[in-house]
Amino acid sequence: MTANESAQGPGMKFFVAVWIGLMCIVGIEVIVTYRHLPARDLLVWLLLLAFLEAAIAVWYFMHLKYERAALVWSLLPAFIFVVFMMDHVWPDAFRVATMRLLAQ
Amino acid sequence: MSEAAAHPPVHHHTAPTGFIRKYVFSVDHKVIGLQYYGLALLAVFIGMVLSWLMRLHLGWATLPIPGLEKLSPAGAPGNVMTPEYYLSLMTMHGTIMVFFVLTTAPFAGFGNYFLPIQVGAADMAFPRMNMMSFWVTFAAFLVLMAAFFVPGGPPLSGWTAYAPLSAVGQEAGPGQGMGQTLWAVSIAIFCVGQLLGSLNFIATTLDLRTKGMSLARLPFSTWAWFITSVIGLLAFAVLLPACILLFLDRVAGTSFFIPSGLVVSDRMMPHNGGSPLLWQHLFWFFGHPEVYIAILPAIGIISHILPAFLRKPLLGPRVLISCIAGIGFLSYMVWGHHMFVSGMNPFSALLFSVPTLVITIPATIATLLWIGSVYGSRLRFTTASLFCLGFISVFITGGISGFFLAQPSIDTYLHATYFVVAHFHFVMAVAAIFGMFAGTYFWMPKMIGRMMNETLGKIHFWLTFVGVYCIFMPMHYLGLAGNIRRYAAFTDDYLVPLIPTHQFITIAALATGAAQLIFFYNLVWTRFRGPKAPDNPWEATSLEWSTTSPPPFDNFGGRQMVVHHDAYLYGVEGAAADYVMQTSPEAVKSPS
Amino acid sequence: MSDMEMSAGAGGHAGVMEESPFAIPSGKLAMWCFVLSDAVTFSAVLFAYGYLRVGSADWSTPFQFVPSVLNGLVMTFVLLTSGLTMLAAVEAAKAGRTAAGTRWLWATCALGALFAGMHLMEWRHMIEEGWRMFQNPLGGSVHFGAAFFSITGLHLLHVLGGVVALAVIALGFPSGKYNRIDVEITGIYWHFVDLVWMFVFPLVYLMNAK
Amino acid sequence: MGKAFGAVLVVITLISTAFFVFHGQLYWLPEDASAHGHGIDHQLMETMLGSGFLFVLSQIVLGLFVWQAAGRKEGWKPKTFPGGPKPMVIAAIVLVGVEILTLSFVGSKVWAAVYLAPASPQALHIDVQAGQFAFYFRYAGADGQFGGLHPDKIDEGSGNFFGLDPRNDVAARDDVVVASLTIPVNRPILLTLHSKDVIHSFYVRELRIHQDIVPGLMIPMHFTATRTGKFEIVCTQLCGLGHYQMKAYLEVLPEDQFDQWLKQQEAQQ
Repeated sequence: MTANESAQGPGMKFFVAVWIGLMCIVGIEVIVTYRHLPARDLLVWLLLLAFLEAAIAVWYFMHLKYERAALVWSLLPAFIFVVFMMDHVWPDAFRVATMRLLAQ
Repeated sequence: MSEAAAHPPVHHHTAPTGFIRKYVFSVDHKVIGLQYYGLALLAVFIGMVLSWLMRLHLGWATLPIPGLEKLSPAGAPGNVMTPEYYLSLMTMHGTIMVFFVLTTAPFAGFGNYFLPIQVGAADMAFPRMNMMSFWVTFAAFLVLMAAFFVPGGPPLSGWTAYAPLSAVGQEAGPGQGMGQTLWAVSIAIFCVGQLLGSLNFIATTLDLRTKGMSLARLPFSTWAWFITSVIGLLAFAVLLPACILLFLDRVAGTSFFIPSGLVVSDRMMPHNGGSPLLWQHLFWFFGHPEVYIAILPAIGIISHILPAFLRKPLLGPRVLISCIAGIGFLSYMVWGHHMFVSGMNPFSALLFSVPTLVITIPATIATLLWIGSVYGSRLRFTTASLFCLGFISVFITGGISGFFLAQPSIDTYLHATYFVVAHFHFVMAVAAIFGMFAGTYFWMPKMIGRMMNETLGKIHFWLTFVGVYCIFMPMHYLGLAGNIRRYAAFTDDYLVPLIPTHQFITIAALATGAAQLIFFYNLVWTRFRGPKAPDNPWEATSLEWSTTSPPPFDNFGGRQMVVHHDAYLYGVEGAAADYVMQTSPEAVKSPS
Repeated sequence: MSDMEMSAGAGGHAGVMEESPFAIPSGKLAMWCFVLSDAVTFSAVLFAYGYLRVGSADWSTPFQFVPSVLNGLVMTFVLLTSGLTMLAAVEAAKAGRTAAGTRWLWATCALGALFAGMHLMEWRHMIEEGWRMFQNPLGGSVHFGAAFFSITGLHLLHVLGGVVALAVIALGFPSGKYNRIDVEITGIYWHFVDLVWMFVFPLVYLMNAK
Repeated sequence: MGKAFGAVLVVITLISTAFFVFHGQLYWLPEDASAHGHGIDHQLMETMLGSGFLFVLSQIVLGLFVWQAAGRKEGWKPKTFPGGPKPMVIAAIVLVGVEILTLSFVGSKVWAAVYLAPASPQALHIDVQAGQFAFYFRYAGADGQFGGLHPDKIDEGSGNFFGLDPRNDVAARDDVVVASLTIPVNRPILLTLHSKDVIHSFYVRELRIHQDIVPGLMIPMHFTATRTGKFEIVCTQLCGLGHYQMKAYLEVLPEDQFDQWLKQQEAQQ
């Protein structure tokens, strides 16, 4: 795939539609926030929406959709892997809460 | 119009003439490579001198070291080193060696010089960015050196700068004031430099390969540098914010790494609710990949050099490359093994120990491939090949002790003892340095156009090889005896009997260090007196040997190289010589 | 290291050079790599924020809908819109409509500056309320200020950098000093800044809404 | 040159190994004094044998091949290793794979026994505070209650190392604070470790216990001493200029002598 193909994107109309979609997701995020869910549920919701939003942005706004699959398969797994590994800090984060030295 | 046409990848800038543009702010990757190499030489010399001072102090704690008072009146009153100054020197030794030697020489130095040549490019993808990456790194070095001369002296919290010792400021001791701040700044700057470098390496490897240089035909060294840059891209990206947060804790009064209610030297700290373990996680998330950033280029370099002297290809080149990549991949899953007894959740310890042990598999495969390649060869014994063999030996020795430290249960006893010091010096420091030496003796003819003195080289090798075993092997025994590292002196009842061993190590260290002076002399002698080097002194096959020594400004004198073969066609049947250059059109069936 | 395995085997024999496995200009590849690395940087900071929040019993959630969340909402709107104008610039540049492309670049630049301005206003407002990196006027965990100012500050730096970059490109684009690929590359960066905000807004603003 | 390398390598290997085999008292772990220690020692021994074998084997084979490679005449036709890379890969995966599997299975058990098993309810609870550059130990006293900690009240001068508040805090009044740890033999001990300033570490070679003391955390650590004696507690986590001097003694006494000792201490408070 070369520039010629990636040059003929879907055109602005489509991007405007995507943009509206993104704004809607942000709207949903705010609505969810004021449902006053417990923090954990809220976090889950917001993260899901944020990742959806980010995915759309990467896919269309950053034109990843119009690049070679090789690029997608190089960047995304690397990032997902790193974030997955970073999650190994949580057990200690909770330790801070449960084993806190009772000092004032 | 195609993208390639829109952005011609080969940079047709003409050779600069002025001294500044030619040798100082040069965009030529070869000059930058030499600059990195020079920086590493300077750094390694400083780091080595520091280790001499440390070893002297460990052997004879009250021994006056002439002139030390000049360097630091407070740190060495009457030329006798104070414990805190010992820690400062140790911290600087670690930081300088890990960042400015082990990362700079095998990766940035040789990588900058040879990666573009080995892929057949005229220069890096982004020459200006390349220049920037060096000067940023150099700035980082200057900032770190400045720590020697600020009040309080250099930081004393080790190269890992564990918070809160590194975060609470000078209450925690001299050097924890200005010195530690400079440390954080220096490392943050260093990260930026390495990120720029990594971007350049990746783009160059993927985009600037000359015709016929498919990824499968890249030399091992190029593969290693490429994989290392990918690791660096993700690892330094974590250290950078970590250093920024540490900096904020120190100057902006935040408490990222500082918990509530600390009383340091009878003063209540204003900080609140931070977590020291958070620093350790951020640091080691970078820190473990960093170990591989140091060692993988060395692995690539010796894998590149060995065939030229074995006169036959290595066993299973694809397997070897997969091993390098596999090690790089695993390096992100194991950082917790530095934190087994750190107060980390004990479940995580089990989780981290398994991939740590698994790393030994690709490492073992690589080692066996090297050993198996030596079998049935008629080895040409040059200094370069000797250092390659030495590398294999120390890599095995250092790797083996990994078996112990990878297990939380055994680490319970061995953690923070000299066993650990022995382990990482063998597998990371000495191995990477051997790779650097091998590269130097192998490539210096190409880099400065003169042959190095083989006799001096061989003397250097023997003294170094035996020397490092005399220094680091006994540290295993000390570790088993429970000898704690990072002690300025040994006053505990059970440590006192071990002091003679430390004195032996000190003597070995001084001798081995002295042997390095032969190397420095050899370099200088070669630069000015060495005999002119032919274009291909080792009868090697890869692209750097298809050009003049040293290569012209655009590497191949305006020629666009075309590659026809794999990188290591040695001992080829029915070929004109016993080897076939990558660029030779001669049609041969590659030996399996 | 999935990247290498993917790209291995790629590369035909056309032209004087091997084709890049991704078939994109080096500049674009480098920007993608930078985006990857910068994404990791932001993740690290956000993880630190989460880590400290999990470990703090007395976390304070001070943001009222008016002004803070609403303000954040408007800022989000501005930034997303700037993303749209950036796309317009890229499209125009690709189609060779230089003048239009330049206009859109300036529009993006302006929106970016507006975002930064609003952000600084908000900072001022919070600082007046007594928020500091080391101080919490509500008496809760001090990490709120630290997390808020460092995360949004890091993002703000990226925005300002982007605004400058956009201005430079917009100045050089008509004269042909920069071509459409440079515009695209700037676009990738700008959208990334946008994308980071898509996490900062929910995690830093909404998660701390009263 | 090559023969020399082969020879030197073998010599180095043999000498290095000799020190591991004939280590004597100096270069080896002290005799284990804890209930869980034998597991660790056993694990260490297993690893020592397995990896020692690999070490000697690989070094000597390398030396041998290099030695052979040196003796060959001009025009020698290189031979490839029989079977090429496959045997290498298989050998590595099988040999090392088996070793690490067994090691991690057995090792995990040992680790779990020390760090994941809960302390026995009868365990004698001792509170430990580390600071630059000393350890202090606290026994609950007659009421079996520890007084609360008040960092702001910490005052080395008046000997209030823990920051106790006996005036307002009844539980704190009979707390026994000492500078060296004394414990009864064969009785489970539960330590709660905390630090007043930076990270320290609690390491007793004979007891095979090692735990960093992280400021802000209260980290439990339990063990049972199986023989009487006087051991050294040392700090293994770089904690500042006095790091190398930071130590305390641990004395393991017979039950009766311990009770006696504790009574004396309580009387002195």
